Amino acid sequence: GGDGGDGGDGGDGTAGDGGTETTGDGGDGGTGTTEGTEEGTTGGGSTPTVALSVPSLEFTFFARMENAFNQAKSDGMISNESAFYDAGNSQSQQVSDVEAAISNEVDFLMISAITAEGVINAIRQANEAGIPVVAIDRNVAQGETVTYVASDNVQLGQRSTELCLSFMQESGDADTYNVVQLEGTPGASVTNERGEGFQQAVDDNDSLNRLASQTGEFSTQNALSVMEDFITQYGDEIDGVFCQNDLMALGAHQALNNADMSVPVTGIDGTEAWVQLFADNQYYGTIAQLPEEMVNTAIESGKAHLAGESVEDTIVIEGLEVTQDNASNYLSEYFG
Amino acid sequence: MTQPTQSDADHIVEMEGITKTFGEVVALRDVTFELRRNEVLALAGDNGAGKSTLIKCLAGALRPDSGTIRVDGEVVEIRNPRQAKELGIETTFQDLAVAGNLTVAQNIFLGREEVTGPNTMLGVLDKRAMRERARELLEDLEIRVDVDEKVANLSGGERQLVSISRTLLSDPKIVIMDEPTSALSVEGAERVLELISQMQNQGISIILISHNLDYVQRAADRIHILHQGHSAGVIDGPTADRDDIVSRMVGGMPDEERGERPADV
Amino acid sequence: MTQPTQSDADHIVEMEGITKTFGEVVALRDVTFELRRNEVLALAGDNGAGKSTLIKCLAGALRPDSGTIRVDGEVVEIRNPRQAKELGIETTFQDLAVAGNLTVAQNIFLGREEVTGPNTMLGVLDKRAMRERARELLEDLEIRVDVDEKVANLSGGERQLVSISRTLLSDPKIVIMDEPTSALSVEGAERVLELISQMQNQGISIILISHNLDYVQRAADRIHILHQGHSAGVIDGPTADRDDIVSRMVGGMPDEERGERPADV
Amino acid sequence: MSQSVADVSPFRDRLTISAISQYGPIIGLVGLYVAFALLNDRFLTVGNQVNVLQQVSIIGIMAIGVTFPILCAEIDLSIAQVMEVSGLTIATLAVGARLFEGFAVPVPLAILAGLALGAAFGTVSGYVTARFGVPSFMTTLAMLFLADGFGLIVSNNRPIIGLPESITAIGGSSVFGFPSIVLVFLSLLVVSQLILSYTKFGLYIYAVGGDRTAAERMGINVMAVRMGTLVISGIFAAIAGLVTLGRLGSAVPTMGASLLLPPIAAVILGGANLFGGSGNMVGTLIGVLILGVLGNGLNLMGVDPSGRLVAQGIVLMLAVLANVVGQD
Amino acid sequence: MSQSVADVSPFRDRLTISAISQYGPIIGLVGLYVAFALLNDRFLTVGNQVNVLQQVSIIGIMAIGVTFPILCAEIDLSIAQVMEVSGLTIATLAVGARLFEGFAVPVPLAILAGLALGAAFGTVSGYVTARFGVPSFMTTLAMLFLADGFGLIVSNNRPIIGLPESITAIGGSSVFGFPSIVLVFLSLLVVSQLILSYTKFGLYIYAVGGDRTAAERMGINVMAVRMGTLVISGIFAAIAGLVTLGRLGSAVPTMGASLLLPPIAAVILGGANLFGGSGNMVGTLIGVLILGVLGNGLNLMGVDPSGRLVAQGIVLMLAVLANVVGQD
Ligand SMILES: Nc1ncnc2c1ncn2[C@@H]1O[C@H](COP(=O)(O)OP(=O)(O)OP(=O)(O)O)[C@@H](O)[C@H]1O
Ligand SMILES: Nc1ncnc2c1ncn2[C@@H]1O[C@H](COP(=O)(O)OP(=O)(O)OP(=O)(O)O)[C@@H](O)[C@H]1O
Ligand SMILES: [Mg+2]
Ligand SMILES: [Mg+2]
Repeated sequence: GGDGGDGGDGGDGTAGDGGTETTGDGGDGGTGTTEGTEEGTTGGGSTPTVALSVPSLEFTFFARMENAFNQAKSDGMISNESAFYDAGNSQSQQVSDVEAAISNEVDFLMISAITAEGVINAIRQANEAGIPVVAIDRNVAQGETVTYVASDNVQLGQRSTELCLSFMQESGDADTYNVVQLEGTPGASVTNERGEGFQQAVDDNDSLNRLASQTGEFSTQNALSVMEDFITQYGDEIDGVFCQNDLMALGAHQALNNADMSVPVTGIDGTEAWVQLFADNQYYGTIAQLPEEMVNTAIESGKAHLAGESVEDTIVIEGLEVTQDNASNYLSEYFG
Repeated sequence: MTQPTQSDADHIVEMEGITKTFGEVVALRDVTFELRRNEVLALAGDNGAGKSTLIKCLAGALRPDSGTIRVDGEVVEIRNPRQAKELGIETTFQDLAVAGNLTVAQNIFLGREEVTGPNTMLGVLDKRAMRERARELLEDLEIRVDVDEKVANLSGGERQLVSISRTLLSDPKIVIMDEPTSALSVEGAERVLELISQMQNQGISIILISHNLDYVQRAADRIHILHQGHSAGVIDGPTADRDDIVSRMVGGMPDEERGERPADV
Repeated sequence: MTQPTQSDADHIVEMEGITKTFGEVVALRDVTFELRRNEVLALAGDNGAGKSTLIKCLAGALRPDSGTIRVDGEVVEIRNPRQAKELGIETTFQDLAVAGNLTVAQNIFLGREEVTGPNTMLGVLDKRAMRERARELLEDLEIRVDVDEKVANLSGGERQLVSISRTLLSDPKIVIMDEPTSALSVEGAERVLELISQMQNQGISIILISHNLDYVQRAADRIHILHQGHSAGVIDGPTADRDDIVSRMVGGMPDEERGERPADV
Repeated sequence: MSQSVADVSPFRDRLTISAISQYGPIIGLVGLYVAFALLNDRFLTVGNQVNVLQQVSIIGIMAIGVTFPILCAEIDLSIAQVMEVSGLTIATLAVGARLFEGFAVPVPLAILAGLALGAAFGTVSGYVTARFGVPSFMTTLAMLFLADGFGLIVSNNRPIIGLPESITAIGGSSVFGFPSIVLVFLSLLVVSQLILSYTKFGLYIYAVGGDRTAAERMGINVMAVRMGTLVISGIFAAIAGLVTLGRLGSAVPTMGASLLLPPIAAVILGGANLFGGSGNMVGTLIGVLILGVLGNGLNLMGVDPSGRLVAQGIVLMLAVLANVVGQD
Repeated sequence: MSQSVADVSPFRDRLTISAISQYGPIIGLVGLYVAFALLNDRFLTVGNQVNVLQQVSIIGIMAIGVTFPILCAEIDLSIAQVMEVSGLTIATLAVGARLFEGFAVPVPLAILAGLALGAAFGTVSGYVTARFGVPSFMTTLAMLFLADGFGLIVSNNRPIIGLPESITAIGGSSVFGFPSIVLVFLSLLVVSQLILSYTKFGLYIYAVGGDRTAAERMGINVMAVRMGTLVISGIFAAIAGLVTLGRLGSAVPTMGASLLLPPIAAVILGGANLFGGSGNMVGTLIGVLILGVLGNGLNLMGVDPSGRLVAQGIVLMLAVLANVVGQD
């Protein structure tokens, strides 16, 4: 049973727990921040031309990557010809995007794959063309990469679930806490990994009981409807809600609100709108991903590689736990 | 019903007790209709009398609510036009069944294409041969249309001629023509009447529906008249009195005949 | 062309030098056609002669490649059937323009519904009134169909009658009828001929296309004959020699008339 | 089609048009109700039924809108993105955020702008379709891309929260304990059915949808009708965007995701002909409910995602079969 | 429709059918080529053109498949999910993983099973449609759900890697330096066009699509034709799934995502009538290329996502307009 795919790659890193505030850039990663100049990269000049391919800008996460990418461009970290690609959630579009980058002869390619396996051939092509590849956020299953810069989705799922558990414990004493899960798009690797993290948390904590789990397809609206149905079916049995992303947490919140229920809800990603909601709810939280740092770290790793330095195989960007306490800090830090 | 089956030999088609309703509209009520072997039988009647409905039941385009159909003495169920064709029944429908998006040649051969190789759904069409034959056929009939023209682009009469020419290609036992001359010029209609008598000479039995009583009287051996979904009797063609036809069309079966089976069946 | 404009008063419609081609098919070549005020003008010709194409140009369903159209002496461009209607031209098309998915009453009133309140697109239909009037109208014409029946469910003749009855509701100056009797029974056709003469009495000018020369001769004041897209002359209706009509339909303009304008224009 | 019903006056022909489709689809719906009522005790509770209505309202409003073009033998593929961009525009304008940073306008104006935007998309695709004969499939596909792009630009691709109460109340409040979004949905449904049944425009939609050439020849302004239906569906999509703001309590740039197929499916499920000329709003309501009840029931039963998909496939097939058999 | 062309024999009527659509759509494509060639120097390179072909191949194969039902006035909404489930089935069977843990079968058998599965979905929707008159929109929508669910079950929601070379070679190798996937696409295109142009079945598709009742009355087995087109589109979707394995180098449970609209759009863009009866494979090829070139060109130019969407909308609108104007 070759369950080769699902994110096992990133699972190891798991350095210190992320309750800290992680100001500044790229603090936690493995490699040092080689800020200095790069000697003679290809393409003429110290600023390489790079490409960043992401699955879909429909997710704010990747939009933030785009912003960081553009910021890097205007900061002169990468050349102005550097290109950003949005695959619009289409597997084959992403392969096409990579091919476009290859024909543009970029100095290195950063890619956040829709699925680790979907880009195997594209990566192989890049390898054949001698273009280094840095995987961001989602790894690739096969092919040469310089490094893999990412949060660990299994860990994010587990931490968010456990954050939810701690909220539940704070809000009331009980032997067991019933949690419902809103899953992402079926079959997507993030869904699998975060779900795995959720399951680990349930397995690790005897007091945690999985009441129900249904797909909300990462969409606020579907999450809202599913949550309404959970409320109809389980009502007060629900002690907490774990959402595989924050957009679904928005929907879950809305459903609970409409039903005049107040239970802990946690998400993943650190979406601005969700964090803004924390202001008046101490039992809401999220594990924020830090795409800006991923992009910056990835660029640095790529440049380091071009400069002939060795780069670690995996760089885990720790997720940042955001709750009511640090919400406003977080917002001003990343959404200014 | 008292009639023994001995008459079968004379009748190539016998439809008995045909009733067909659409919702609450009764289009046909207990109609009995018989077509003799090798005759031209005209079916006449006012608009909405049920003529087209009756022949559609025989052509497989409609299924009667009740009644039996015998072809060549055997009871048959005609579920669709393909089955009718298998029984040797070829029909020209009033609302012409032609495929407007196909060419004249394609329409003429549709459903019985000439193929090279095995005649399956994936048989390879012998287009050249079909075009040739279609062209000859149209020339024979003095129909001046391009075989490669799309039928949707033809004039009303031309379309009707194409539809009629379809009947010539198969080798039918029974031909039904529902208003074949309605859109034709005088010459066009003449040619169709000739065609009908040619077909009769070849041994084909023919049902002709027409509102043109001149044509009906010229072509038909007998005339079956429908009135508001009921049979209004069968009379001899050439010798028929025109007033008799019209009065049956307008008023139905004359009282004296009512209740008895038409004498000449 | 040498004719001065004084004749305008007599002609409600003048079409001059009308040419219409479809790809390489020339349907009309330089046809000149004149309709006198309050006359019934028949348009005759073999199948595919161009009759329908010609009247479609006048009815706004087709636009000629070249030529001018004058209505009431004024040059007009008729871009679509709505403009024709605004000019007072009401048409019954050969391939009946009826909406099969609507009811008889809806079809009769389509495009000129009775509304309560302001007559805009969002005007509220006065369905009861329309149904009533439709029912009366059909009774007047002795058309036995249910006003609430969908037109797709009617028999061929019934559908044609519905289409014809549409002309009665508007208040047209010019009525064009393309084969209005083709699917009608003898009685149905009689009623339509009566209708035509009634309309003439009301001062309407009428163009009638028909393949039935009896009807044409009975109804028409003059007969304009087309032959393969060319004009084959205009002759008087009632007094016309039937052989003359047919020979023009088959052979075109007699040689002696060629080159000159028909004498009686 | 009975002669005897012919005199039952005003309501009569709504019944005629419906007769074909309406009493069919309802069999599938009733079957679903019976099945879920037997399988789950909470399904038939008032609360859950109100929930279902609430859950289908957005799709429902879009389905009503797209019923117009479908009846007219057109299609509108842009509804999901137009819904999104209109909602985002209303939100950003009202809050004065993102593209309109610092340009907050009064709520009514923001709403008007959003609806006008929806209408504008419909106008463009409608005009190109009606005037140049480009299939609406293509013109509205182009609008899909355009609206999607504008949505990204307007929202800067981030959710907008903190919407004024006066906006969220439209789709997110209760009126006598009944969700306002459902009231909006049902009122639009009634108004639309009235338009179809009782106005010239409604009649013309059927005429054009049934046979465009015949309608043209009978003197109907076919261009106006075709364009009109696409404008209406644009406006309804915008309204759906507006009420979504209330339902979600925020404006999310992905709120239109996967909202194209369900509304159109609801219309067809409701017995409308994809090729135009027949169908009505009552059918659309039934179609919307079938989809909604199916999803809700399976959620309540806690079927896992793959089982849920399989069940949806099978039940949908049975429901449409029941509908067709029911019509015979 | 000229009389003079009438004698040019065998190829003649392919030209007739095409004439309407083919020379139209090509204007939009040529326009795109000219524009991108002027805007970007890498666009017209051989490498990039091969890339474009490679990029459109999967959508292209699905588009060819769905052209059959569309010509026949049917639609197939299940192609993306059928593509997915077939690909996943082939992969899991060949590797012997997930649902088929320990039941690895030889590659040819796995492929056969995948294609048979695609055909089976088409057969079910086709049968229900042709036999009971349920619109194919609904039956294939049901198949969409079913196939999606089966895909999750077969793959256990997880990607499958380590596919045997003999499978990935079909869509992922080079033949004389030319990508095999493109060869598969073009061969299928040619075969399909030949079927349409030269077989009875092809002719019957047009006849049924143009006027189903007339075709029935002329004695065509309408049921078989309608069903046949849906079976074909199922098989083509399965083939697309097969070559996707080679293109991606793995089988991914979400590989069909957002692959429904593009193939259908390509068919319509290629001049086929959504309502049946006209269109052809050459048109579909042009439609596929328009979509592919548009995406590729904008990618090369590095337009940002919102600008890209807006550009796609505008260019698409211009392309379809050009096509229609070109036809006049
Ligand atoms: N599908 C249908 N639904 C409802 N009524 C129908 C349908 N088909 C036919 N009818 C009705 O049945 C009656 C008989 O119709 P039919 O077409 O057989 O008449 P017909 O004798 O052929 O008339 P015509 O000479 O006008 O062609 C008509 O009153 C017609 O309205
Ligand atoms: N849209 C079209 N495309 C190509 N050819 C056409 C088109 N419409 C008409 N034609 C051709 O133009 C010629 C004249 O057609 P038209 O319909 O005017 O004939 P008609 O005199 O009305 O004949 P009929 O008595 O049969 O109705 C015919 O040869 C016809 O094939
Ligand atoms: Mg009839
Ligand atoms: Mg004509």
